[in-house]
Amino acid sequence: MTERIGVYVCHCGTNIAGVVDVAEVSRWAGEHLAGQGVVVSRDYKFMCSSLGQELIQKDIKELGLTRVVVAACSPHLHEKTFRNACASADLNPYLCELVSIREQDSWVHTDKSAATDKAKAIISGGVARVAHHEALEPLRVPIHPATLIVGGGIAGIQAALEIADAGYRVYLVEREPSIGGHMAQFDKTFPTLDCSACILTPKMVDAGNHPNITLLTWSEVVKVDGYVGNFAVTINKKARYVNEELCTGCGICWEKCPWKVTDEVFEAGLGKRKVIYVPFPQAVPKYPVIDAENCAYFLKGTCKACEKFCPTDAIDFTQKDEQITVEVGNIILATGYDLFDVRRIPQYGYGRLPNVYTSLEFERLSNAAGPTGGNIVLRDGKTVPKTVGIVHCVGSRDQNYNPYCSVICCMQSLKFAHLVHERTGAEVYNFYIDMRTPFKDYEEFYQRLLAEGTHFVRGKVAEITDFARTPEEEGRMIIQVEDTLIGKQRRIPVDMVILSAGLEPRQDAKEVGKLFGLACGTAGWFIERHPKLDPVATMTEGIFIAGCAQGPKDIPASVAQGAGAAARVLGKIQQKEISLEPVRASINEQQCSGCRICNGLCPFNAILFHEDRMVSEVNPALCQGCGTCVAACPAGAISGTGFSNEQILSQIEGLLLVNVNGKTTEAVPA
Amino acid sequence: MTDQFEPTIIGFTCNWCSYRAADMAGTARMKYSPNVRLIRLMCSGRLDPTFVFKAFAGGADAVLITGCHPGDCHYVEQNYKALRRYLLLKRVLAQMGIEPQRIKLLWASAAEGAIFAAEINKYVEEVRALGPLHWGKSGNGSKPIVPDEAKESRTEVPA
Amino acid sequence: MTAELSFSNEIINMMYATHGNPISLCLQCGTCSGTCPAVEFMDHTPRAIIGMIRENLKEEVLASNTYWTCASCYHCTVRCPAGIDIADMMYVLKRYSIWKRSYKEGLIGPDFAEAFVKMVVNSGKSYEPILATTYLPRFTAAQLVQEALTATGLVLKGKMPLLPKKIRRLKNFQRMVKRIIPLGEAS
Amino acid sequence: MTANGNKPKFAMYWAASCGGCEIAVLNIHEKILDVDANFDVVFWPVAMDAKYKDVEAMEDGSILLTLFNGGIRNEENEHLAKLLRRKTKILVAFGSCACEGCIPGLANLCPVGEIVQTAFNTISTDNPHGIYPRTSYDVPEGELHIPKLAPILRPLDQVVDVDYYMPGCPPESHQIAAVVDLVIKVVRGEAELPPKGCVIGVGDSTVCDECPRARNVKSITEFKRIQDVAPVDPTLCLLEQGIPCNGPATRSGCNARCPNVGAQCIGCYGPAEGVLDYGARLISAFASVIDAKEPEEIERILDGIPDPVGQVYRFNLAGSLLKANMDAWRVKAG
Amino acid sequence: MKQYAYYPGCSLESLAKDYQLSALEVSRALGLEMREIEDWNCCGATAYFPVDELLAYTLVARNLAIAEKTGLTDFVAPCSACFKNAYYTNAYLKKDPDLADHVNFALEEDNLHIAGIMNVRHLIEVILEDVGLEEIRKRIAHPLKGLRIAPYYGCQILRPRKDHEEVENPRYFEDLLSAIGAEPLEYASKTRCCGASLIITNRKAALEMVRILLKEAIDRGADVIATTCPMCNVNLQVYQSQVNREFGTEYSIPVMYFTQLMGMALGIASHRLGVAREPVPKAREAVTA
Ligand SMILES: Cc1cc2nc3c(=O)[nH]c(=O)nc-3n(C[C@H](O)[C@H](O)[C@H](O)COP(=O)(O)OP(=O)(O)OC[C@H]3O[C@@H](n4cnc5c(N)ncnc54)[C@H](O)[C@@H]3O)c2cc1C
Ligand SMILES: Cc1cc2nc3c(=O)[nH]c(=O)nc-3n(C[C@H](O)[C@H](O)[C@H](O)COP(=O)(O)OP(=O)(O)OC[C@H]3O[C@@H](n4cnc5c(N)ncnc54)[C@H](O)[C@@H]3O)c2cc1C
Ligand code: SF4
Ligand code: SF4
Ligand code: SF4
Ligand code: SF4
Ligand code: SF4
Ligand code: SF4
Ligand code: SF4
Ligand code: SF4
Repeated sequence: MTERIGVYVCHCGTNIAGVVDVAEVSRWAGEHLAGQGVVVSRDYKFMCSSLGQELIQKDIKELGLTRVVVAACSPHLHEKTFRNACASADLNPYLCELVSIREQDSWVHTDKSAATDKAKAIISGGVARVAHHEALEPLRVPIHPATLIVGGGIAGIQAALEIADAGYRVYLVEREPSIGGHMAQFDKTFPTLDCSACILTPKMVDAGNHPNITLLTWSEVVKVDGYVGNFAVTINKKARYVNEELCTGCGICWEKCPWKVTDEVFEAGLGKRKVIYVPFPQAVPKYPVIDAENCAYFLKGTCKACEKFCPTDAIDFTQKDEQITVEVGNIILATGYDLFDVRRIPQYGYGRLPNVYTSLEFERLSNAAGPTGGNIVLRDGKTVPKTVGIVHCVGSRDQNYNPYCSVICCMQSLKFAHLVHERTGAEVYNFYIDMRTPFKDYEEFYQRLLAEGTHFVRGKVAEITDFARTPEEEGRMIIQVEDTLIGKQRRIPVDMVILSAGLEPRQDAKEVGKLFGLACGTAGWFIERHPKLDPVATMTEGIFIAGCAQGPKDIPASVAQGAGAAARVLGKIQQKEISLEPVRASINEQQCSGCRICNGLCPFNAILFHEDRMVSEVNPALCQGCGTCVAACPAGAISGTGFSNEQILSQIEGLLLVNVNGKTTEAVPA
Repeated sequence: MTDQFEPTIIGFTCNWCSYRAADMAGTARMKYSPNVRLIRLMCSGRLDPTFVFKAFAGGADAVLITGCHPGDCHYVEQNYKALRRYLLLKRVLAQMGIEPQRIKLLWASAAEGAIFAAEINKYVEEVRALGPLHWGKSGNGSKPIVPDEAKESRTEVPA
Repeated sequence: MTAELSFSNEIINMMYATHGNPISLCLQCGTCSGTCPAVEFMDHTPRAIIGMIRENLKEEVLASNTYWTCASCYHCTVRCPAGIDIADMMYVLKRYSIWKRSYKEGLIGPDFAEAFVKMVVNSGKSYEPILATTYLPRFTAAQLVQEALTATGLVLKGKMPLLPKKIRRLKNFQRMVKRIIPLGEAS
Repeated sequence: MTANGNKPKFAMYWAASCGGCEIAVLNIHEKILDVDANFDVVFWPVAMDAKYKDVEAMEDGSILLTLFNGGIRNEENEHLAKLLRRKTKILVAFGSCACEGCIPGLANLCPVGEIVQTAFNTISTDNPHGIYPRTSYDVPEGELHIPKLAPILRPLDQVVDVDYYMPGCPPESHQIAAVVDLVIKVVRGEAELPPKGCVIGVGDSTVCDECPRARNVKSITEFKRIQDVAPVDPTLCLLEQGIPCNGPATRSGCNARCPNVGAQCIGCYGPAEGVLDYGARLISAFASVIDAKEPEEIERILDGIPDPVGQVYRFNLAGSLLKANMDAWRVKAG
Repeated sequence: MKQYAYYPGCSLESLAKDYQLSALEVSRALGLEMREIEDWNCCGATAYFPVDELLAYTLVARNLAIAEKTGLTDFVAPCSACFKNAYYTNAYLKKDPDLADHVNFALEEDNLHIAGIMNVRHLIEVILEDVGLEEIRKRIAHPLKGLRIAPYYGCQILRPRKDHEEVENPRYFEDLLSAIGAEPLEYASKTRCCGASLIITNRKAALEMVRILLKEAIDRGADVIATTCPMCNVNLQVYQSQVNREFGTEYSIPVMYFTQLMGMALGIASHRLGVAREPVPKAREAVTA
């Protein structure tokens, strides 16, 4: 054995030493693994402390260690620590192996002798493995300074402005004709009741005018190639049928367009818009789009009123979808949320009982720029409700629909209660399960509502019906609920019901995730790298998430995440290049037969095939090191650094050196 | 305790989900049987059937393969590739007389420490019930292997 | 390990087919009680009963008429956001109360259920007039008259046959029942 | 064949194998004359009369080259393997059987008793008295012995140290000729021997490398036996047509003989360089091209490979990591 | 003619003879052959479960096991309570081998064994799915024009099946009624419990539950309430007088089985549907008009 291996067994205070006999383990390793190259084996109270690290560094220098095995906690915790310790003693950091005898041993077992034996086995595996480690260099790739942001809601806008202000190019891709997202639909925002448009519009305008921001609205990403630092993104710019160079946004076209359709997106189905339209007056950019599916010209071949009246000849019915490709170094996804479809709960009567509204419908109803000019009236357009019921948690916190809490519904329902009260003087009932007002000034807002005399009924609404049992119920809707604080079923007649529908992942979140190599959790939101400590990064290098795409949240949190994601991206851009874990696959061309079995296996398209030489090759920058192709190559032509066959096979051998009864084994037929 | 057969099980975990599930079981101090030794791979897709053969040949009584839930793979969908291999491997092992229960594929997300621990306990019990595998190593050497006399020559060759 | 089971665990253990029903997950949201068509006639709402079980208030639960007032309509079950089969739990309470012979005074439900099962065990089929005689004595005079009127009305309309039916392989059937419950109790 | 004391000595032995390898050596045509011209053939039971005791009498290490073909199935095979090892300088495991067990190695799937049962007592066997062999038997001339069967068949290197391997079932004549040429050159001092333990007479990639068939990214929704594919596309990779071809995992050197003539490679040249377990490679490879996500669907596709061990270990079972079937060991255990 | 293992259940032999008559007539007319299984026993309605869960499953399983022996694939019950019991017993036994073992141990006494292979269905499902609205429309001789019907589903046909497309707002009964030419009403209480299982044990509660159902049907102007279950039917019909007495109302609305209504529309003579004795003037008018 040519390697000189040092073994370091950590006590971790009593975390390990309380269960594993660390002194015995260390003695055993020094004695029994000497044949494998172990020249020194020590135990120490806290290996990760600076003294512990110095111990290793001293041995590397004085004993000429060529490999280091640290038996301590999970590599996810301290692998970097010990690698760095080795590096500063001039030992290649990748020649160090951290094996876990805490998370996988002392913390999960009680039988001390079994745990001690297991520690021996784990160390023996590590020693056998480390002998096959190679000295590696981290991969360094340059970072393209431009950034792609998908989704122009408040989270995406915030991120775009932060990065653009720092002096870097941003491509902001938005699927709808205008940026703004859901926030643009609101009248007031909780808890301060700021006018949504007043605080959002300036940001939208900034984003629209910023020299570093390229706005691509009415567009969608169709393809993502490349890897962190070097993405090539293909974007489909849908035909607008309006020449953006010529259009001045004067508005004559939509004034003259003779056709109206229901606006299902921005007006949530409550209002109408023209066929050529901007979704709302403050839209950014200001150019309209023609909704070709409803346009008389596209359907019947006649009309062209818009074209006739346009003073700048900006209408262009011959426009086609256009595909453009941009190069970026990082990507932020801020695609937001969809509203839960309240029809899935038929007992709440939406669609059957006319005066049941969704929360977004109510936002439009109460919006001064909305279809009723901000008048809160029933569907007949005139009757002002006398009693209004607001139902919390619709589709949320419910195993039948979405088990999670949608975070914003309580506050949003309080906001509604206030608006109704203020504008109509109606009696308001809020039906809630738990009142959740966890952030700054939120509880104060709740107290304000209590003071306003809002009725709060603690109970999840069972059903809403128009069948009156008593004369006072006649002609109204009845909300049937248990008032759990009183312990009685109640039937409360109301004129209007608002369903505070939960937030859901975008319908297409899975496909979008796939496009970018992101996974969605069980509820469907994009998965962050760490739920607490890294909420805006993802498992895919160079791809970040912000806002409700990551999970339900309110505007302040969306803004904070947008800014946070921007800071992460700026950090990367500043580094100019990025070092990647050198866990990569590579193909020995000599051995590769060109069978092409590996070609279809790589989810990152890292394997290319050279038709001329009939061999395959791995692009190390695209490869993420999963090792699937390594395991698949029938010719054994692919090897994977960090997790080579030799490393793993010898680790198996090492682990099996000590069996569960603590005996050194030699398997033979009985 | 001393009479009870203690199986040795080699477990393979992926770096992102199941290894983190093991970490989480540790952090939460959940207790489980000490019979499983884990090897960290980057992905369940890295699992080469050779590793499984090696483990059995080296004296393991069972092999546990773990990975992210279908749809949750850190590498998008490599766990499906692991699943395909696993199913074929299982058929080959069965033909070689290794009970199908001696190899198991388990999906565990990073959050499922409790499930991970419970599944290990369950699996150790299952393997314990099967008894030792005792795969022979002696085919390697030149130790003479004598044929089984008892099964031989039941009838005499008539002269 | 021989520590006595708590009341809530006893109840959970008795939910055989629904595998224990996750009653510990109840949010106390009241959807069940808000839904229940019989709730007015219950002295505690279904939600409250669940809360009481969880807190092991055995006497109070058994003394409540709630579970014998449940009509087994399963409306609460399909709506419960926590996936609890409340109707099934009500059945468990009924079984528990019959088993312990502990239920609220004056309830007809327990006797009726037992009479019903007895009849089925004896004949393999159910038959309304026979049942009537087992519970009639508990009725007030007014109810009795009403019942008689209804019954005779039915017979007059030809809806109610005068003789009960029996299944053919009654002996096998009864032995089958015996394998489930030693008959002493049921008939 | 003339004995000539000065020429290096050559031996060839045939253990548990079909004999094809011997024919293959004779099949090298005029090259066989080179063998005769350059070597003194001292032991080659199939070609000349020779007695074991003559070999036993030779000085250790006196034979330069022994081509040993066949696996070790019984006591006699084992005795000869050890004997020839002692007497030989360069011991070559010749042909798939000696290298990795080959078809006789598939018998490792059954315990010995079952093999004997099958050989002496199946419907097609005429054995009315139910007679089974015995290892020793008294006849008037004395006691007769037949060699005892081992519980499993072992490739040569599991019994003795092997210098070189030459796979193939049998090895291709052009490869044999090349090796013979090489040894002659070495004898003449014109070339060096390759490092010990090498596989000789082969290519450095796999059969696909030599296969002329066109190939694409593979994704398969059904595995079929070749006879069930009609018509087989003559120019397209067979695996892409759903035919489990072992070419991707099999060492090159045969010029892709089988796929060239329209049949799938069945793997006689054994694993590629550095591969520990041939079957494992094929399991991975076949599973990798399956296009399905649902377990039921995957299972359905796998049903198209009705005999997985036969498919992935036809030539290599005895040389695989697990070497045998559990039952074969169990005979020993119980 | 497609064949079905038919399980009438106790009520159809006594209280709900009219349902039995009309169900069989209509099935025949639509080309569905209902083959009554031999020697079946009571399914237990809602009254076994309060006594013994295992016994309840066993009694239901006996009927299913008998049906399995016929070689037919579909077990059809016209009574919603029977249907619900059979449906869940079948499902639970399939899911829980331990439970199945227990039950089969008892079934041995009657030389039976349940494998859980029957497809348990309610009669109305069979008619809707296997015949189809299109075909029904074609066969209607006397569309029930102008007849305003409150479709009452009740509970056991819908619940606790969570996988059912629309447990809360089913529409199939309405579709069927439209297909036979009638006018189905928006009947909010259509899935609300009628209290049948309480009618003996808690009369007061049950009558209140009946009252609510009658009130809505009458308020909405129904000519008749249609049912799919003998329990509901008897409860809503027979106890109307008691409701009136208890609450001082004057309700009088006919309650009919969906099969009776279908039968009339198909042109089957009223007496063969058990309708003759029922006063449903509006219905008869509709047919004869
Ligand atoms: C009724 C209601 C009232 C609310 N009131 C308040 C309030 O008063 N105060 C408060 O703090 N919060 C409130 N919220 C929450 C608030 O809406 C969110 O916190 C916030 O809008 C999230 O912003 P976002 O940018 O993450 O997502 P979004 O606003 O959803 O924006 C996402 C954007 O991405 C675009 N997009 C999506 N997919 C793609 C794609 N594939 N390609 C290109 N573009 C795409 C969308 O078109 C959209 O413009 C309320 C929510 C609701 C439902
Ligand atoms: C009992 C408890 C349990 C909790 N558990 C959780 C949990 O499980 N999960 C979770 O997500 N959150 C939890 N939290 C909340 C969590 O603690 C906070 O969200 C988080 O610690 C906030 O971090 P911070 O950096 O903002 O503030 P801090 O942790 O308070 O750090 C502020 C630092 O600034 C230093 N400092 C203060 N003033 C000065 C000054 N003038 N000059 C220099 N230094 C100064 C302080 O010494 C301190 O080190 C818990 C909170 C409590 C009280
Ligand atoms: S398209 Fe023409 S009419 Fe319409 S907004 Fe632009 S400039 Fe005005
Ligand atoms: S052509 Fe289309 S968009 Fe233009 S005015 Fe007519 S309908 Fe409107
Ligand atoms: S699987 Fe291996 S041999 Fe086949 S093309 Fe890929 S690298 Fe080459
Ligand atoms: S190791 Fe994984 S990521 Fe890298 S090339 Fe192979 S399959 Fe692709
Ligand atoms: S509906 Fe479910 S969660 Fe809500 S109170 Fe009832 S049992 Fe509890
Ligand atoms: S099942 Fe019982 S408790 Fe539940 S809603 Fe129906 S009557 Fe009420
Ligand atoms: S798999 Fe077979 S047919 Fe295909 S290229 Fe390889 S050797 Fe040729
Ligand atoms: S193609 Fe395969 S089976 Fe055929 S000779 Fe070559 S290696 Fe042997």
